[in-house]
Amino acid sequence: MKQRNEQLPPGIRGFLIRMGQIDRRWIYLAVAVAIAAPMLARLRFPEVPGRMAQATFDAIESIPPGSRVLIAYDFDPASAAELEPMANAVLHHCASKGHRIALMALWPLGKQLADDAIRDILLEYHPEKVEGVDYVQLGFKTGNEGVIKLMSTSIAEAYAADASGKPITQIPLLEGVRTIGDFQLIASISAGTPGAQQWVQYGDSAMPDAFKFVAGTTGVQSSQLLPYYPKQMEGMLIAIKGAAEYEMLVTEKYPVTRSADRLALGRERMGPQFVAHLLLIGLIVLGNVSMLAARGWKGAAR
Amino acid sequence: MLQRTIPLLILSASGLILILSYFSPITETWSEQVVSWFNILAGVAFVLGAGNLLAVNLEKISSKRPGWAYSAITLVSFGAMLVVGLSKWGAVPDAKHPDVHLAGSQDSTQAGYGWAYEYVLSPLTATMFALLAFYVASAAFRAFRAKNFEAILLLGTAFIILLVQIAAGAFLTNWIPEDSFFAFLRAESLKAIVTEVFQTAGMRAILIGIALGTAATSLRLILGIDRSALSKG
Amino acid sequence: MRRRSTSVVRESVRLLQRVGEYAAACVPFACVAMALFVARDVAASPMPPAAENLRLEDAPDDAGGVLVVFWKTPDPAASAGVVIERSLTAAERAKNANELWIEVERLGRDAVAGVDGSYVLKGVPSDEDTRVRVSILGTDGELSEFVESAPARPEVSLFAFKRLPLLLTVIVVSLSVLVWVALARSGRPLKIRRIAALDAVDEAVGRATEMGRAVLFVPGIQDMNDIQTIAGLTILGRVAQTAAEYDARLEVPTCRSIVMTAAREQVQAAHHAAGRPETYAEGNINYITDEQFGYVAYLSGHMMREKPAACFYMGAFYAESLVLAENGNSIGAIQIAGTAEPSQLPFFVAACDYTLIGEEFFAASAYLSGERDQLGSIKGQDVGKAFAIGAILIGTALATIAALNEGGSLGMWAGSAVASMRGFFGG
Amino acid sequence: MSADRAQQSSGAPKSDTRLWIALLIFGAVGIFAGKLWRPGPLAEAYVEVVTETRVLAEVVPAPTTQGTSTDVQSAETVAPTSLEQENAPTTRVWVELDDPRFKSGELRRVEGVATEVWDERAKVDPKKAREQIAALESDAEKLSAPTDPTGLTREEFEAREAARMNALKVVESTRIVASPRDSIGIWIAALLTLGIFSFLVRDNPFYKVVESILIGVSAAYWMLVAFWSTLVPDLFAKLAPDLVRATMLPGLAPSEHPGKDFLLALIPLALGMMLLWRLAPRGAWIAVWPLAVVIGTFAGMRLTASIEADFMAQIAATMKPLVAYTSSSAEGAAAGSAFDLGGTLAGILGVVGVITVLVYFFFSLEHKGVVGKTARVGVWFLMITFGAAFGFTVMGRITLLVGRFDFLFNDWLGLSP
Repeated sequence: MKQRNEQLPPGIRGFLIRMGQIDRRWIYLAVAVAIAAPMLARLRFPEVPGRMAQATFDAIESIPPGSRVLIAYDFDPASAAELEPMANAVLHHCASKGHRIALMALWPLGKQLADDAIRDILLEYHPEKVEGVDYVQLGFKTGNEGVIKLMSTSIAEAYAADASGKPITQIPLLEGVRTIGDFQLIASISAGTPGAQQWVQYGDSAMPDAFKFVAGTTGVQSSQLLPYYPKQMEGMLIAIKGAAEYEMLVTEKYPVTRSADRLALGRERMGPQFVAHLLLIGLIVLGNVSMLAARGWKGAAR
Repeated sequence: MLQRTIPLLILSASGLILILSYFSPITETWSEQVVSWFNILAGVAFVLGAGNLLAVNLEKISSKRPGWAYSAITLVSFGAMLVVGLSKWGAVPDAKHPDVHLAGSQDSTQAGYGWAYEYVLSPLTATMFALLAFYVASAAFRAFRAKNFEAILLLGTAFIILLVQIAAGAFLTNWIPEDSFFAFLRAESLKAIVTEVFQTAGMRAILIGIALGTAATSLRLILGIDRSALSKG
Repeated sequence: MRRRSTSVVRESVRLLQRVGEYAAACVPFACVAMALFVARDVAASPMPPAAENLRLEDAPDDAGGVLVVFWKTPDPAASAGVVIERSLTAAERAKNANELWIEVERLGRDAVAGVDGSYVLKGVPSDEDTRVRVSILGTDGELSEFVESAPARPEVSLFAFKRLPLLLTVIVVSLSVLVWVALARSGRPLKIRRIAALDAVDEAVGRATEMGRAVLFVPGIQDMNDIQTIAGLTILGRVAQTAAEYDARLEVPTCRSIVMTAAREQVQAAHHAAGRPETYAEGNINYITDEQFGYVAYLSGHMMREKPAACFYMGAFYAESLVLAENGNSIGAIQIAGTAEPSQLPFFVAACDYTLIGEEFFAASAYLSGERDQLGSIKGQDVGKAFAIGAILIGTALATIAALNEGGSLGMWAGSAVASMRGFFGG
Repeated sequence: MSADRAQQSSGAPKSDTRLWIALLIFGAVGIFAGKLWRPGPLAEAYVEVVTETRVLAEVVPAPTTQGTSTDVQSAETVAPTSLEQENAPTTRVWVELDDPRFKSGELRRVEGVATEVWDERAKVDPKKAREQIAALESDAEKLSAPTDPTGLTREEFEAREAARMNALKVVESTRIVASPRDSIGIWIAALLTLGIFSFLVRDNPFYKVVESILIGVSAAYWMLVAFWSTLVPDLFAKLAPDLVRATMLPGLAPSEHPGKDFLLALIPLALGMMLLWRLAPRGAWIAVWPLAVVIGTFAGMRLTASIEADFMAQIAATMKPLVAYTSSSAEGAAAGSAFDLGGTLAGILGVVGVITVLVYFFFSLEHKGVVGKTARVGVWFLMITFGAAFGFTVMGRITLLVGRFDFLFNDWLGLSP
């Protein structure tokens, strides 16, 4: 701020140099506007489904209707903004395809989110689904990756009953299900540890070759999980972009007639992403142009 | 002796026991036991933390140092939350044992604790976390300047990833045919190359280094080579 | 009479002959009928072939109580499952004298999908014999005959042989550290390259002293169960010693109660070591809150108000890394960060003046101490890295040979060699 | 306070302050203009209220034990008092008032114990709540009109009337109501959110208040979490199971080895007490002992864990062939495969990356000559790794801010249509 008062060359060069030393609060303001404006204007940009999103879609699509699918809500409200859209889309996709869905959570608050999803997504779009037959909520279990280990030898040891206290032996959906290997697909929507990485590490041994595993992750975590694709992981949805792409694939094949905005969350949240990314790119360019201008000026002055 | 040697001996012994226990099936689960003990210890240690919090803030208030009013706010909110949570004020009774008040659940906003979590703690922490969106922008603006080749690599990669993460990347590169030699320049492939080749390699080496560093630090402590942690001069 | 008798005899014989003839005529029909009957019976209920090669063995590398049942399913296509029963224990027999066997598990199709099947039997008493018997369930629900195993007892293993490679590696790494510590003690010259971030520690503390401002040390947000926190605190010891010598004010807000206790011990020890125990002020080391963002909110505000001249971030950091680094930057502090949290390194690298990356962070406390033993241990770390590079080079070379000469004898040998190497390292 | 103000005014020139205040006013005006454009209540919150009633019942001893339902099985057995030691323990359960087992004689009400009645409130999405309230109102209106008796027999009419009354009862007992305490909560949350954001402009009293609240509430919060989820079930329940069962955890299952549990729980308790000894006037040095135990055990644990999980596993993962072939057919790579340039390059780069970065981490060798050049390549790899990680993280951070704006715009201001 103090440097601003020193003598600067006139014209564009001076302006550029001054821009390079701009008070950071103007940047904050620009970020706020870049995010708030597209939200208020409800800007949406078309998405091109990427390889990962397509692979995830295909994994769920390729197993026959009536297959058993386990969706693990391994996140909490703090990362819900990033992960909830993909969790919603996965749930809707599985239900539309006619899979039988078991929901569970390795994070304590994940159970609440799964409950919300059952109410707002599953029963909203598929009111005909019956608890115990088409879906079951197993709830949260303490023990982190230990739960996965237990479930890979015996689900009954980890979950004696579902979230409402009904013994799992009395749940038609889980008839004949002994280990996680008896599910045709597991999807972990994960925000960290325990999450997708632990599912791969501890669940893999119990999974037969025909078994599929897909994950939805936060952007931060994605680079640690990439090595698992495509061998141990069929597909992966990375951050809100993955959610938006996948959402598009799902709603294209299985459109919904009411409350459609719940399955457009990902794309809606990509609007601010788009503008904010452009802003960041612009800032990097501006910073470098300004630096070059300053360097040239100092060089000339010398 | 009591103050200097014994703690070091305790440290070495417990470290060696834990290392060896991992190799025998009988003692394998000791580490889990230790973790659970640690959690209890951390719970007991809260007495120290709370005591310190009270001491610091009460001192500020009683000596009327600048900003003492804020200390009072901290103490009031601390005390209120503690009382509400310990007494399970407004908790929903447990359906199987409605007569045992402290068995109730206080997670919903009906209970004081749940309300404070939902409307005070959760928005505050989420907003603090969200400040990162601003800081990321200012850090990118300030730090990503092409001062040398290393900096160019850093900002170049970030630039590419920022671009391919939004639809703009696909629009810019979709004209490159998928089967041509330059197909690797398509947004998708660029991202894959950066993450699967460079990032994986870099992360692997970092992880190997961290593992060695962890092992060496542990050894230094267990073998008493580094005694700074426990010995007073 | 005789005639009569003969006629009776003759009649009888003739009758018999007639019967015989009929019978003979019936044989083929009967055969066909029987064949049909048998065929129908077979077609309707093919009793599945019984399990073969039933073995009951102790599970290796465990603390006892576990047996493994192995069997072969002769015809996986015609099998839908398997029933496993075990003999009752003595205690159970005493309670219920009528039963001999108890069903433990009825496995589904997956268990007999291949020829080889296995099942882990848990909670087996180790002081008496246990038998199992196995029956294959046919596709129509028919059970095969039960096959009974030989008795077995679970054994307790004292050593997990599957962890032998790990033990060897731990020994190699430990030995390389120990040998170098011994060499260092014997007076062998030790050369360690400069680590820029560490050279800056003195400079940063010095500058804070000159400016009359505080030094802020943040030991991460994890508790003492994270080795990064412990490493951070040993660095705190060195920083505190420098600060004590320069008489600079050092502030250590902590996120955990136990870390606060440990930090106080550490700083007090540093003041003793610097010969100025009287300048130690416990009040500068405080517990703030366990909440990550509550702690960050405090630090942000505190930094803005107090404007420390030097900020150290040493320990386990998560999302708060950039909040701290940006706030520190905006107040113009010298910032030195060190963490082994890979996901946060980019932010420290981008926004701090110096960053100790991963392993450097762990080497830092040893480097700063300047003691020969500790420098020796850094050399030991290098031996470990050389070991890693060697293993990677050999493994990659073998894998490449295997890929280039696929099917050839050299390739086969290389392939199996790299496979056993991967097996050793647990890949 | 005065010292604070002095710092503020020295921190930034006056003109700046005016500019930011103007911007804030502009923003507030903008928001309220938006509110005029999309009118509706602010900070709307609704809850569905369900009234629960429970009575204490006793299980009537049945001739066979198999007929008991799961609910009864899961209930704990009340231990007999010393006076009735010889008698079989009675199983008592809290059940709903209209539990069918009262009629079938399986359960018997325990006299002299008061009925427990309470409300459970579950939050409902405001948009949905408004729809539901409207639907319920129209249902109630429809049902309030008596059945038209023309063309009906007396029995038919009575049956329909009874059904109508029942339906009306259900409609009337479904309570979706506006919840002021949640509305106030949303207002408070919004103000606190703005308080944190205000720090971006500069440190100010508003932020200081919010920061103080956050520190106080969160410190207490984590202490409560430790108390209820660690100390109670893992320490108190082991030391005094009967007391804990009677007061805090009625569902606590009896331990198989109460004696062993008790002794094992004494260890962390003893360590904790030693740690707390710091506060005692004498012998504060004893607090170092539990620290030694903690540092020692975790150093030992992390040593094996890190070598196994990171050191060995990462080495194994790097052992890959440098050449790659594209296998065109599934059955054999040897026959129908072609040299894959991209894959080969990726393989070579991967190994080169790992080794060069490891060389960078060498502390014995000065970064000069060949080592220096190799280490420099390692730094390049590190920079690309960090740049990529930075780029990937941006998305998540922006999503977080979107989440907060979403709260402000929709939950608080009700700007969503």
